[in-house]
Amino acid sequence: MEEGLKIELGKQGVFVTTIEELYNWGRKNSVWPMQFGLACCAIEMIATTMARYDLARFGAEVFRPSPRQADLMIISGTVTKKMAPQVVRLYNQMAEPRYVIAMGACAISGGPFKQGYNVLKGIDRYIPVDVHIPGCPPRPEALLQAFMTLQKKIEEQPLTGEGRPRHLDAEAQGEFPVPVQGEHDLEPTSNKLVWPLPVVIR
Amino acid sequence: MNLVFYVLAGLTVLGGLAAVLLKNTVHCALALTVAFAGLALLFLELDAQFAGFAQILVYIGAVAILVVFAILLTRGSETPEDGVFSHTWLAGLAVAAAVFAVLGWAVIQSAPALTHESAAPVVTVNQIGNALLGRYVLPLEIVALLLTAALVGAVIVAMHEKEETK
Amino acid sequence: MKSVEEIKAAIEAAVPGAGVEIVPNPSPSGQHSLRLLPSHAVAVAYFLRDDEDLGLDFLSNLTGVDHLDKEIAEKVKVTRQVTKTVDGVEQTVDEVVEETRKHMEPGYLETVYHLFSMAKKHGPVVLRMRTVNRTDEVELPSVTPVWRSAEFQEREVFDLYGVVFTGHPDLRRLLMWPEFKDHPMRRDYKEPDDFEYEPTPHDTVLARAKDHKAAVAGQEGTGTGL
Amino acid sequence: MVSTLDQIFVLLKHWLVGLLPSVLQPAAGVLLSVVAIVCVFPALFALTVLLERKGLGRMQNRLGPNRVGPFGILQPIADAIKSLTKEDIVPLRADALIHFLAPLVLVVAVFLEFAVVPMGRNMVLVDMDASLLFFFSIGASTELSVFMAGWSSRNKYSLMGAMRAVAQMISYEVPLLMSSVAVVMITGSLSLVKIVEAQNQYTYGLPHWNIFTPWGCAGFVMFAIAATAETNRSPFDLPEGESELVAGYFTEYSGFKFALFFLGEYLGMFSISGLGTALFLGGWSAPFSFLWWVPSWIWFFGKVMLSICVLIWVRGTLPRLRQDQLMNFAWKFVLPMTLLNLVDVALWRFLGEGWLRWVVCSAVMLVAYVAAALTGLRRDHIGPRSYRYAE
Amino acid sequence: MTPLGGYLLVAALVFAIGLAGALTRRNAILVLIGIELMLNAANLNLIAFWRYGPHPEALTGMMFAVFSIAVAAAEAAVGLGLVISIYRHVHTTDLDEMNRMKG
Amino acid sequence: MSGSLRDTNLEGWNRPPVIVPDGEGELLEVAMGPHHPSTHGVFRMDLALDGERVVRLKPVFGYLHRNHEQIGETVSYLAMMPYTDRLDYICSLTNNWAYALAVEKLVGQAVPERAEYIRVILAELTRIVNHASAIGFLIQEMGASGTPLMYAFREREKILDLFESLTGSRMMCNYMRFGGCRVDPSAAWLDATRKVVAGLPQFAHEFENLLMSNEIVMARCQGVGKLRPELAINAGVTGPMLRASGVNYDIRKVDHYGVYDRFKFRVPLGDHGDIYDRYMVRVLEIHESIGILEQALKEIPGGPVMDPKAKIRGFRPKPGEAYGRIEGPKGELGFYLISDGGNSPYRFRVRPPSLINLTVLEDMCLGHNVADVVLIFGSVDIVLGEVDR
Amino acid sequence: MLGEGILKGLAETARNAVGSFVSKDRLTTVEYPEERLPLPEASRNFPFLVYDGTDWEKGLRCVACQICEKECPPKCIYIDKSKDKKPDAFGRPQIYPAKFDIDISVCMSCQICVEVCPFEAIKMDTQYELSTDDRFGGLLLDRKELAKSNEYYHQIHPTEASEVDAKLAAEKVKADAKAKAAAGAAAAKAAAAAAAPKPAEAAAKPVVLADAPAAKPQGEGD
Repeated sequence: MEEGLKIELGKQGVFVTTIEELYNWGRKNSVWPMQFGLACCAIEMIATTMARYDLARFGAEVFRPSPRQADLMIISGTVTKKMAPQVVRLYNQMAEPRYVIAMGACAISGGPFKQGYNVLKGIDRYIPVDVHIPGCPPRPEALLQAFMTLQKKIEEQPLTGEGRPRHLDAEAQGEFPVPVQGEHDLEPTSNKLVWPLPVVIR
Repeated sequence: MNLVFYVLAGLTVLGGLAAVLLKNTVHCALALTVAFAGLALLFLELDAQFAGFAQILVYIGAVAILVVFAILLTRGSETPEDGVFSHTWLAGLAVAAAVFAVLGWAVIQSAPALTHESAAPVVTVNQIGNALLGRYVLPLEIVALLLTAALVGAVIVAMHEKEETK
Repeated sequence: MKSVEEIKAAIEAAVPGAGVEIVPNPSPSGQHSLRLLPSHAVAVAYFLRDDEDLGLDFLSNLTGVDHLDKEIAEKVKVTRQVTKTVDGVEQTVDEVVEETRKHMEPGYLETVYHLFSMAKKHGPVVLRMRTVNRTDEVELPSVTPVWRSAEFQEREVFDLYGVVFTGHPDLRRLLMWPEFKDHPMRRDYKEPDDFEYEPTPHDTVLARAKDHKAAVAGQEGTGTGL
Repeated sequence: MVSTLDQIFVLLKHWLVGLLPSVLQPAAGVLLSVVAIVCVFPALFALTVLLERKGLGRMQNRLGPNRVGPFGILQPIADAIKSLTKEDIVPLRADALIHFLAPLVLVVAVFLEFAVVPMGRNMVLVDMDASLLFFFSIGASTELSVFMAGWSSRNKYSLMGAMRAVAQMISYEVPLLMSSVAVVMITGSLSLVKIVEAQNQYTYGLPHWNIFTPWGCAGFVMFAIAATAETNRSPFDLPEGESELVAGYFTEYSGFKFALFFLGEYLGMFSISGLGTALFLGGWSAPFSFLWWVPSWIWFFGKVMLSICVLIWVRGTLPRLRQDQLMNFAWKFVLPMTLLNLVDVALWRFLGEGWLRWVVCSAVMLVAYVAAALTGLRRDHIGPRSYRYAE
Repeated sequence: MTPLGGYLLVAALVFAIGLAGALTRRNAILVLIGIELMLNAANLNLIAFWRYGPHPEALTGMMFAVFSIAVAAAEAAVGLGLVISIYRHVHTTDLDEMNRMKG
Repeated sequence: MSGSLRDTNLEGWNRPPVIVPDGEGELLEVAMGPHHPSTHGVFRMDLALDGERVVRLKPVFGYLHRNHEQIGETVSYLAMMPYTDRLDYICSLTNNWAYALAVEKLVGQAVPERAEYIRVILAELTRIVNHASAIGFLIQEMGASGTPLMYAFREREKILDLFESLTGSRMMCNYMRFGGCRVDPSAAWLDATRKVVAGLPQFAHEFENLLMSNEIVMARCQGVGKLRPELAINAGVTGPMLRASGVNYDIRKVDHYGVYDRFKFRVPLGDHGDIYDRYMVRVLEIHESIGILEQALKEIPGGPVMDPKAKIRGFRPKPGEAYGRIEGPKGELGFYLISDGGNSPYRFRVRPPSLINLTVLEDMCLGHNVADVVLIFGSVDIVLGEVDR
Repeated sequence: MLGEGILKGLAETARNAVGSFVSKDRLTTVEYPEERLPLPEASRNFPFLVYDGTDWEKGLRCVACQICEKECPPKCIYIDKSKDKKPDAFGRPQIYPAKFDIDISVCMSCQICVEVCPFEAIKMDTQYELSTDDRFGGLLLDRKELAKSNEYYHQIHPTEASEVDAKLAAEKVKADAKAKAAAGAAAAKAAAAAAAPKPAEAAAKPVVLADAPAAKPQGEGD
């Protein structure tokens, strides 16, 4: 629908919307996070849901403990190599549409602990991440801002054609291979489909 | 004899059949509840409101749940490898068929003698209550005694078990 | 609180042949430690726990330390007989020469115990034990039967250092997954190659990147992006 | 005018039905009422969820949802859109048919319960003689759906949640029934319509609600406890106790099936609150005779929402009990008290009018309560403690 | 066919199904299920005879059915309790095996 | 302390006898975690259940093993300070203190008086934060839909504001240095702290009203998860958990570290060692901490906050070793350092109270319900960052 | 009595629920995107580079001494030293960072780089709204993104910035005096001895002096 016509109709008291907008509005405003904390950032995540910051204002306080009913996985903290298969498995168990926020340095890149032998250098090696929040730990406001970034991202997603969400793309990967804990390291060390070797800057 | 009757009768019979034929015991128990529900609806169809609701309350609300619990407690939901029917199943089936044949023959034979439609009796709960504590007070007391005995028996069985495990 | 020397004497009196050695600690903390022989360690531990005066009922900390094989170069004065031409005559003369000698001192794994007393409120008494080497003879007696608090800490030392505690009731890996083969806290542990890309590379990372590149090139025959 | 307002829905229905040929009229009447129930209560569900989230927020010093639409009132709609369009996962090992049927059975059964609840003067779908029995018999079958959900998921947490739920619902059904029987004993009818009408009388402008009698008050407390347990609400929310069993019997449910469970749970809350309202709180009758002009359905829905608010309040405050404590509480405290309550009702009935019955009946229940509570606490060695200090 | 005949036939069928189940199944609980079906068939008969009998206002058949339901509940409870307690001893609900073990 | 060690038989594994009714086949094996709503992060318990009764419980660690000790051996002494923040991420300041104390012991560094007072103030504030949120989480696990936790976090935010305005960060303070503290608190900060401390008793009162005499809390907590004092000592249990079992051992009193011997405070002790005692000991410790804070804020002297002779960069202790410990909110937090003269420790070891307190988890849980396991686990009060390091 | 504690608890939550409508103490929510809590002055999140004057490239205080790179615990700073010297904000020729990257996806906000920087060149920013869906582009900050003006520094940490300014001014005065003295000495020398070294070198000397601390820790770092 044309924007102009829509505004015109809106002026006359007729509100027009498309299925796409309604759908995106619905899923944007009802993002239920999974009750899932990993490390330090989990405390700030909890603080975000608490009285002062109140994630509930965005309709997102319904922390579901079961991945089946959750829409958003906030990876709040260090993902170790021992934990990584479980995280991927949990992500696989979530129902589409599902989103991932990598909260904090550790979740994005391994952060301060990335030189360690048991730390995964960023969860996006195995699963696709929608929003990254830098910080160690990010302030609750930063998480709120990331949440709004995610909402904006959802809102702007077209439902058809290029750039449509993964769950509407029949060819997209639905289940992500779970890494195996090997004798020395995780096997494979990354999921090449999600994490192609980045273009080298230097 | 109307459509409702046929539907309910079909539901009941199919539920009963499923309850005795299905492999998975939990499915059997759930099919049994379908048969119970069908029967309860047949009771309602027969204007026996109180009996119908009592049927749902007791059979679906209690007996079916008990059966399900018993199945879970005994791990009976696992299907044995060597079949679910006993080796004397043929004899059993024969007996059942014979019984049905006799009963069916008797019903069909006596069909002309059976009474036809009569006006639906109006039975209020009040009447049932009065009857229970009036004319049927003795059976009521006996049933109460029986239920108490069953209760005490069940408790004793459970307590006995507990002591043994200790 | 008794001094380390007194404790040593008490142990030797109670457990004959305990062979306790005092390891001095030069730091200002002054926490000197006692080195036990693994063969008598459990008996000594029981003594320390149950002795009236010591009553070290609380094993606070138990940890492992890895000492690598060390190449020790020491300068030794050696007298050698050198044939020299002295005054035109060949003579055998004793000469004192300074010479650097290198020898390998075998490494060992060490466990350190910090004991306190809750009843008497004193401590710490520091104990240590050594394995014979770092490879095959890495067994030490477990003190878990004496102090339960050693249970997880010994498992941790087993996991990260590879010290095998004999007498531990449930010696499994504590932190790493069971399939893991290495002992990552050993000083010669080499991390597996999971290098992908680092935006802010540093010396160690650059070295790893180089190794990774070589490995990948060797595997696939083609260089990757880096 | 006042009575028109009171009967506005009834009149509306009659007018609509009257437009149809007379053959279709009875069926259309029922259909219309069913449609009304199916529309009104889910809307109330949406409102309640929002109310609960905002109410809990207020109790916890925060605002609660307020961004979606003015004051966040569109939040439930967004949740509904999301839930209905979300992917529906059936676990690979699950029993697909039963997994699918379980939420349907629950919602259908719960909707059936509304058929007999009088929501206003002349506003009841079926005014049958044994409506209370109907209510309980339908309520009993919700247990089955819970079991089906837990069993078919093939998940240990689900199964444990289902077992807990069924055991709890069976245990609390007995006191629920018993406490209702007290009302039946006084009214002499199982019909909820008659029960409400019996309470719609006033002395000195004060209503004859059952809760304003000693036995009714005790009965109501027991009923409220049992009803909370029956609907799996805090502090009896063990079957879905998320700190232990992740999400209980619906752990494996996603998408619209989960939404149905959610709906079924809240509808169960409405229906049982409606029942409690009809039994003890005078149903649709006004609390004071001078308020007679307020439409009856307002009173009914007001009372239901009030009890929902209390449930939310309790949820925001109390931790939950343990399974065995829950069962002990049901069998050793609530059930004996309801049985005693029956005796109390009989006493009330036979002591006749006058002050004596007030004194005697109150004393009986009070003494019993104190004795039961004290022995219970002493038996389990539970009580406040004092602590010593070391300098 | 008269309505009563129809009900009686259904009852006979359900009774036969229950009997067949009780006689052919190996699982003790399923045998109990068969017995429950038979009891219910009897109840249907009672109600049908009451409804189409000469004196429906006397409530006899209905009362009988109600009592039967109550008794059946007790029977189910005790029966299942016994099955469970036997299960605890012999670890099976299979009647054939129970027979073999004698004990 | 009741009874001596010799009276009780503690040789190895004398756990309560496990009755497995009819062989192992009856047991339901449940792996609780690593993703489970009430495992405080990524902890796993492998349970064997008979019905709902626990007959075996094996904790599985390592899901948050971030190689703390290895990092400690590669980075410099100063660079390790921010890492200690992330050990027990609820109480970063006590971790800072413990590490600073160990290093100060290693090099014989003195700390100015004012810095000691600031350390006490910050440590006691941290203790209040920790205890309040521990109780909040415990009640949360009991199923109270978060209200007590919200109240605890409401107070925590006030204290975190103080931390942030002093140290710059809400959680990861990185504040203490070897020989003092990084910045000097202003008078305004001290005033703000006094104000917050003055409001704390009211919070504690509200918290108690909400929970202390609640019948459900009592029924759930009393008599559940009992821990005998002998076992507690032998298993190295420390902190409020030990004191709840009736053992009078508070490192603040035993070691007299910092300036704790200048303050008057008492050590609350429990008699039963069950969940309720652990919970109440924490509540009472909040009161004692408020008392210490009031005294410390009144008596705080002026002066520098950093020893002027202390080195920040190029810090290379002489060879040697030291074990320093403090009474952390969770128990004895110790750091063991071996220096070989380099600029990073040769061996860096954290003595994690959370991990060692979990030694007795199985003993406390056997014979109880799954629901109790959750509570017992919650009453231990662990933080996974410290357990797995 | 059974139920008393429960009622007490209910009363407490009711007090809070009612209170949340009347008192600010009981309704602590700050509605974030519209209203924000003022950040305390000491607040820190990620480092930035201070520049003096208006031209960020010219005014960077950083002289690429690489101390922060060495001291950074998680090693998230990457510096390439320039080969040449460019005049800084005060016109003195200075080595500058040809490349200065901070990977904020690794940075742990510990402030150690600030503490060790001898030139007051790197400071902590308070900006926290940095979330992005771009893993590398958004989280790897380069020189340009890191450079913030001294005015900005004054805005976020006023007290600290004024202290730093005062300190720098004092140092500058000292350095100028030294330079003048050196120049004077050089001039005197030049006057005394006819063959003099190139004056430009002498003028550059104070800068080298200021650079001196950089040389020391570099050796220490490894």
